[in-house]
Amino acid sequence: MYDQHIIYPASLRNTAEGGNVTGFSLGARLPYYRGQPLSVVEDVAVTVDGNKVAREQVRFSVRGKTWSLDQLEEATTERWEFGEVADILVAHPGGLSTGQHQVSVAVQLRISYLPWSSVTTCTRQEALAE
Amino acid sequence: MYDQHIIYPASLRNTAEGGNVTGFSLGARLPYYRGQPLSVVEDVAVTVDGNKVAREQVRFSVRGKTWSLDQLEEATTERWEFGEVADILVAHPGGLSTGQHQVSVAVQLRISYLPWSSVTTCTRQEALAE
Amino acid sequence: MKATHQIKRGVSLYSYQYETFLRKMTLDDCIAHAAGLGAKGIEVLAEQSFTSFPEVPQAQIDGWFASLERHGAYAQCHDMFLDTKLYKHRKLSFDEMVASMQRDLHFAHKLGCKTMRIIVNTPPEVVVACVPLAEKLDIRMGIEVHSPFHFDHPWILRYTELTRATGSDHVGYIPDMGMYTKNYPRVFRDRFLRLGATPAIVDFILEAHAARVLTDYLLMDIRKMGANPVDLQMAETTRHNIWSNPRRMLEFMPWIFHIHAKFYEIDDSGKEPAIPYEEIIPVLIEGGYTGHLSSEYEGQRHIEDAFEVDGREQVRRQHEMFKRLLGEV
Amino acid sequence: MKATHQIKRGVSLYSYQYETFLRKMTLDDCIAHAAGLGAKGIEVLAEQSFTSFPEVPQAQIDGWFASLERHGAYAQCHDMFLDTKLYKHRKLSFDEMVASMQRDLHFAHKLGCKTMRIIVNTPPEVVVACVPLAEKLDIRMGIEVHSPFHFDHPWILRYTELTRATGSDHVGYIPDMGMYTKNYPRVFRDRFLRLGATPAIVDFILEAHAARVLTDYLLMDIRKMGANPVDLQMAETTRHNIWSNPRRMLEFMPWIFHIHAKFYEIDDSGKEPAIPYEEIIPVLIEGGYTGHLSSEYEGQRHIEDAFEVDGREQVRRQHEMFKRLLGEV
Ligand SMILES: [Mn+2]
Ligand SMILES: [Mn+2]
Repeated sequence: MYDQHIIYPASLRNTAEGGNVTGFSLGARLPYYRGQPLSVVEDVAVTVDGNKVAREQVRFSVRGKTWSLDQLEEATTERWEFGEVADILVAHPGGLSTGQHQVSVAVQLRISYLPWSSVTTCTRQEALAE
Repeated sequence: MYDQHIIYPASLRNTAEGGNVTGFSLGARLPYYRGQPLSVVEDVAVTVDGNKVAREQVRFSVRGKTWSLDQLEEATTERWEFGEVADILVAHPGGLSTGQHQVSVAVQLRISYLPWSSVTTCTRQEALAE
Repeated sequence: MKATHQIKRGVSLYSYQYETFLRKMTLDDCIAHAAGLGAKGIEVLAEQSFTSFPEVPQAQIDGWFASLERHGAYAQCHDMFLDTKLYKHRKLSFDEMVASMQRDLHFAHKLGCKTMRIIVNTPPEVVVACVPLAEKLDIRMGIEVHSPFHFDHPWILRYTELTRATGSDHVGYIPDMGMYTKNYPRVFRDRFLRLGATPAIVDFILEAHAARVLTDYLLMDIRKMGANPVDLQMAETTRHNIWSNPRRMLEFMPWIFHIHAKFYEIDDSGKEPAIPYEEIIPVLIEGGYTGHLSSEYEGQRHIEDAFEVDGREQVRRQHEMFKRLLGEV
Repeated sequence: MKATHQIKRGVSLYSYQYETFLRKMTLDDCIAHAAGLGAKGIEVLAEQSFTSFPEVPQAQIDGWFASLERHGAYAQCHDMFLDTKLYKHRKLSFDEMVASMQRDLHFAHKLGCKTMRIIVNTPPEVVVACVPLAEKLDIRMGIEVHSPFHFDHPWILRYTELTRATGSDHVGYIPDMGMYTKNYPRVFRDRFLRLGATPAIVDFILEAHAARVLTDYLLMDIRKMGANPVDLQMAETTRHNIWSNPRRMLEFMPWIFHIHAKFYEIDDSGKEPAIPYEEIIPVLIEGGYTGHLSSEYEGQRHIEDAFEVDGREQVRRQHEMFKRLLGEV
């Protein structure tokens, strides 16, 4: 559910540290009908232009705090709220080229009352915002 | 069920036609609690000393009639009765050497009220009867 | 204690399948053993006790009646099957299913059976089409309500809707007590352990069955525990061996013609560890059941790899239990 | 026709989830819309309508009460969830589950809710441990009997056994009408077709659902027909969207505190094609149900890929249907 709404429109942009473009980021919303503790987020798999980003390269940030995907799984008292746009940060020296990119985000959730871990995928063409 | 009783004990013997040893045969019983039409027998897979016999090399014979495994699947009005020992004939020029052989027979049945086709396997050490 | 009910005892020759398969018991031996326990009502599977079904040689039919007479027993139930998958590439048509079922009604009649078990995968429409013949032959047909089905299962709801609409008292139910699997059968557990199930996962499955956890949840949990294929196979059996409420029989009692007294094991204390007959029989008495408790021993396939199968002793033990629970002793 | 019953109407804000997610509706908008339909009893999912649960900022609590008052509505039901899988490598312990459920009871009380929905995977022992607090806070807790569970499911049988043993009138059931899926939901069917399901296999699945065929049989049949992964996914939904007998509610009516009026679509004729409310509501009236029919629109996820979602219109239509079936018009 909410597949098409995971990637927040027009949110793809390069990120810089100390003047150097060190990666890119995009907004993402939880594909579920209510907020969840971060620890149930088992994966946020990012693929850009067909290239799967290594898990270790991905960071999740919300309300000023940032976690690696492994740290996310320990964050039992923090939340990804319903409809809240989190930042998905990808370490990628030099960032992305300007223009259109095919971005795919697959969110895997460990929902307690479901007898499976749901994986919801959103794939969009997004232009790199200036 | 009846796994261990599929292969009829001490029934492994070479078969000859016109004085030439052309194969071997063994007795086999239906691994089920009641007789079945032959057409539900989807496979009688024979393996001797680790060598799987090709489906086309196997013949099934009961009460004087003989079928290939493909013909068996069309025989809707013939039966393999409960506890009845059928002959499984394998074309194998020169037959088997005397002495012990590891023989394995796997019977696959299409039982109408089961939501799967059951495969029952029997593996025995059998000496070639003189 | 004087019996305050009219429940009768019988045996399905299914219980002696292993001995019959190995040619240790003949049809006559089976009937003799059952009758010797006071279980006079005989239930028969044609494809187990006869050959060339449905064209069974007259000699075998004559032998059947001779044995019944010799041992003071009587024909009670014919177990009908429906070979919907007779043909590899198509299912039987509606007309073929009706013809097949009518063939079985005539055969049941030939054997002198008063009831016929309808295998549960028989479509209700086929059963309805056979009601006139059942009434003509005076045979009461009952769908076997067999786990994972139960009286409130949608398949059985539809069966009830269509059959009750006929207004006939010759169509009803033959419940199999396997749908009252209160405790996971020990003989299942032990066989899976012999096959290589992981002890810690086996215990987890037993706890889940006792807690009535949904099979789908159980499968997810044990996969996370590193379940092997045997563990998964054992967990899957919880889907097909359900617990449900024996008191649900009360609403359907007027149309319960016969009962499959399924059992996997009667232990040395004379109890069936998995199926609570001490809870089931009082419900049957309360509901005024007048049919048979027909022993259906099915432990063979769970112990044959490691133990001597003794259908006679198991059936004997079950009838000792029945005599006690029915107040015959 | 004068209403001869005391059934009330309400809305679960779950029905407006899509608009809430896209920030098209605020909490106040949701309460206003429901109240405007005469559906005064509001059901709320804390993690949908508030943030930082369970430490919801007081401003949001105050906003909740302000909206209720502004629109003449009242708090009816808090939907409790149990995060048994909060931790990756272990389940919540018994004490942690009890603490979690008591946290929800206090939160329900803070919101002024009179009933609390217990998510179905909550172990009955945990519920029993919370009965004293529920009585103290005067909140009636009901396990959501949600497909594939039903009143005669072993999990619910055990729940009934343990909760009735408490003798409390504060623990019971909140049945979700999704267990009365009489006809396969069209919105499911159409979405699977859009996803690439094979039309001939889709028709086969619809016939199997109508005939109440066991899911395991259906899966085997369609595999032989060459089913693709989408076909298999569609067939699997028949396991989780069951038909069962609405009249089974009658036996449990004294302990049915609230009802999830699940629906996937109200068509242009004002009917729910999959769930027969015209059969369900007469049973509720017959049984003397006095609680709420709480709209739980769940069609969004089945149409969002191809259609505009309009929760408000769907909820409005359902209440038009309820008014008709409840004799309010
Ligand atoms: Mn049975
Ligand atoms: Mn619900």
